[in-house]
Amino acid sequence: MSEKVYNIDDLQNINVEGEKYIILQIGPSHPGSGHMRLKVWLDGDIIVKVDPDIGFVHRTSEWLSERREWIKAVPIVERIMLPDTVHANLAYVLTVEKLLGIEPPPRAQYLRSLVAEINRITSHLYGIGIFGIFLGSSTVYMWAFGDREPFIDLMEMLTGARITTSYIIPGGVRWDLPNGFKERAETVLQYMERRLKDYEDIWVKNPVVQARTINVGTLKKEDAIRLGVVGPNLRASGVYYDTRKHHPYAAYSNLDFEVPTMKNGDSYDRLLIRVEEIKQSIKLIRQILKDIPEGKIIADQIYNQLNPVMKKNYEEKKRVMFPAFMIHMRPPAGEASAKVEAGRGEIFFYIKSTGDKYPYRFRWVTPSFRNLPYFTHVTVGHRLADLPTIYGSIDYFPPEADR
Amino acid sequence: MSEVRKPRDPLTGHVKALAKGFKYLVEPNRMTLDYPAETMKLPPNYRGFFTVDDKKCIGCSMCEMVCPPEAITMVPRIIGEGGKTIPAPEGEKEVKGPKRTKRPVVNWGKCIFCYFCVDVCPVDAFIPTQVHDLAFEKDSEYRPSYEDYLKPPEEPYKNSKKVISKADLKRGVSYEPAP
Amino acid sequence: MADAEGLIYLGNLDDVAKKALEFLNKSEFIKKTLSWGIDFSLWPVHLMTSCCGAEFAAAASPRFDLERLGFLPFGGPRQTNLLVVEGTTTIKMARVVKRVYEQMPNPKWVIAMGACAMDGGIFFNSYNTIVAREYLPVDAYVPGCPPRPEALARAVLLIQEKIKREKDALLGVKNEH
Amino acid sequence: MNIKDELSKISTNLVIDEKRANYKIIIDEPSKLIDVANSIKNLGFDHVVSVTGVDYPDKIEVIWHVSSYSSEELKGIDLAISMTVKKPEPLKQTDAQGNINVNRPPVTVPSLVSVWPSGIFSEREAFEMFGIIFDGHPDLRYLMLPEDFYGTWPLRKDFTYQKPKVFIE
Repeated sequence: MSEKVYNIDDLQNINVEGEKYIILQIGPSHPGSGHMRLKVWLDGDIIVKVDPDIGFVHRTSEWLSERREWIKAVPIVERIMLPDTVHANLAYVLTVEKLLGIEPPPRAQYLRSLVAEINRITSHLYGIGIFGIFLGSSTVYMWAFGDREPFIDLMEMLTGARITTSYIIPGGVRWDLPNGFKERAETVLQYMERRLKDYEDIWVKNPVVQARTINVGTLKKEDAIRLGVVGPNLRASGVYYDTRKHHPYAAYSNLDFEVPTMKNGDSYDRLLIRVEEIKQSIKLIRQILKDIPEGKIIADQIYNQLNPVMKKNYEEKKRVMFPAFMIHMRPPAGEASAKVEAGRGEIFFYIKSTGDKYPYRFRWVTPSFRNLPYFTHVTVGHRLADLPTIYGSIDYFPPEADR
Repeated sequence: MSEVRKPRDPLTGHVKALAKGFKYLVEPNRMTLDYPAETMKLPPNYRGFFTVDDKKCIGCSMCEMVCPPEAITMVPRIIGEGGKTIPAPEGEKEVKGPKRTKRPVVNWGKCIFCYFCVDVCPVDAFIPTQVHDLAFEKDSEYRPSYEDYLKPPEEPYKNSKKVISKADLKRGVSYEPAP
Repeated sequence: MADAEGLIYLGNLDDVAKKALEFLNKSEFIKKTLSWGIDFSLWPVHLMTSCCGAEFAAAASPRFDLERLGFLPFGGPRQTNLLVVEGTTTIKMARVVKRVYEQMPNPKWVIAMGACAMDGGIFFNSYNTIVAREYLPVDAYVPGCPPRPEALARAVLLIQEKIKREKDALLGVKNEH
Repeated sequence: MNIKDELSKISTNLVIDEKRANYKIIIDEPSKLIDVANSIKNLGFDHVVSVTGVDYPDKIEVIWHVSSYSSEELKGIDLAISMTVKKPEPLKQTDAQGNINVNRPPVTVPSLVSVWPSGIFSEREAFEMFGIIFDGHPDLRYLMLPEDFYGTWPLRKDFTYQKPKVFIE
């Protein structure tokens, strides 16, 4: 920690003009920085100020979605949040369903939760693997990315794509559970539970990791609330808030799960909370596969519009095809907002419709964007060598923040 | 939950980590797919390259309308006198005079494999395949003409061993020969 | 003495080097060895331009393990010879990509990975994106959004074939015939 | 605590959409904004989720979505604070080549960063996308777009774009 005390609270007012600080530009071509640039002011090797320069992956998703038919925004929001595709898809569809006034049937709700939880595990493993790279441990990267594959295989079996699933549509989902899914999922879950014990020895409780992460990048509870950070990072700071509990969507109101919280809010806690959430997701997947009700996977309003060829396909292959309604969807005028807990935190959608074939205003906020204060506030006072630790521990995904 | 956070003392911590590493050195869980020598046969609903059934298609343009990246363009297809764009398929020989209709062509340089077009087709005319590993050397190659598009996509490594992936309790993913 | 002065090009080392290079370049053995060496050491620069980087990472992970093909992501552009444009490049990013490409030593290759890098994909009409072909000479295109890691492996194999095919051009001096 | 009563005490312009669980406070006078925001904060809404604008032909609506982490009762509620400002007339200029350049002036609203520091990046984004100048924002700069986009305000409805001709020097 630095000898000089820097006032974290009004960081933006720090005058760096006249002082003799080293200015270091990290990124965007840098193995650690991903697709963003960090402008760091250094006093010796103590970080005085960090100015994140984002926007290298700003792909104008809001602008594009306001100029396309409603259904075409589903792939767009997925591509923005690549490790959390299902959640982005779900959040958008929930908002559109609120505008349309459609309620999906219970089986579809459970399927949505199922895919979301599988996706959450892959997302956390992705985060843990990248954190490993940041700390210089390629073993963990190899482990986490390898263990992501059985779950991606499950997603592929159910939805037909590795990552960009486009699985959830207004009114329901596109495919039903295939044969043999439950047995395969059980095998994968048992495998993951066994591996999590190995992770503990080689990574989570490794003294090197503990030495590099404990008391690094601490964000206290009141600061976390004030800065409005989201997701596992918020819960690592001790705030009990999870959108699945407080804004229940899909099947989460019928499911029994815990929301793990930590106390200290440092990098080590942010690592632990991801491991704990993987355990909770494993529990949830078991529960969903046990409780999943029989029935339709698409709302009646959509089902009735299918033509005979599509209905035959639905009965034989359990595959929902799109009626012409999907292209010409015009939700009634009004505004709606929805929140979904993705792997990295809370997605917020606000959509305004004027009853036209395009959304009038399409606004969404992604978790990584709301975690930006970590760079400006938490890094201050640490040594430069701690910056990768903090960056890796908040699981920041730049394309998601830039939208 | 805070009982998880108990710093381990360095000696046992290092020993345990090294022991675990040694365990995986002796008994590795290998999940590598030896790619060009063995290729994966993907599940039947996998969204790979696709082609269209010329006889089933009615030229309604629904796929063009739903395509999010606007990768599908409808090209004219003329049968009969004058038009030579497409040779008339069998069973349509009795057509007199030019018969104009439209057919979809996909630009692989824009396609995102969401299969909205396949699902919106009212006559289910698209033929999905599980071909997933194509790459092109020139930018003209991935914009096929309608005649080229009608041919089903060719797998690059036809003679390789076909495997399917399987969940494995010990290794996570294992492979077995495709049926 | 006078004869010797005629034989040795004193003070004209550039000429000697050029002649030696031309001699080496004509030798079939050298060319084969060189292309064989390069095609199994295609090191991509560790530059993520967009979300296809997630599948790029999966391609380097144990399941697909492109290190088998000599594909090892590396940090500094000076040590690499392959640039993978992973998905969309925004205008802000393209300037960086171009600079990184210029820093890489010759010979170098470019893979345009994903629909966005090929013809724009789903972001084709955005005001802030640009396709790879407009600012870089692309050697292989990989369709998909994102492409499967196998498809990236296929592109690497394509580039290996290309290196073997165009082994004459590897030393930077073209052969006359 | 009855949230509806508490909110209607703060402002009379409270719109509630029961079906979609939307709460929206409409502010008619810019001078009241900070006072209302402070009383909302004292109620327990402690962070900003999103700051954005909605562009209409003659006006811009600025919306702050706020929510709560600390109060157990308010965790499930999203509150929108909306303020509408009139857009100034766009200035048309004809340059030497005869091209008509439309200069679209920005609008000004008070900033709420002093109340909710969590809105600092969102307000910068709203500034570059809509041309909303947040009066009192400590660091109002471009966030995502390159500086040469200045003055175009991409998310306004009259934004037209041309692919840049000269791209890399």
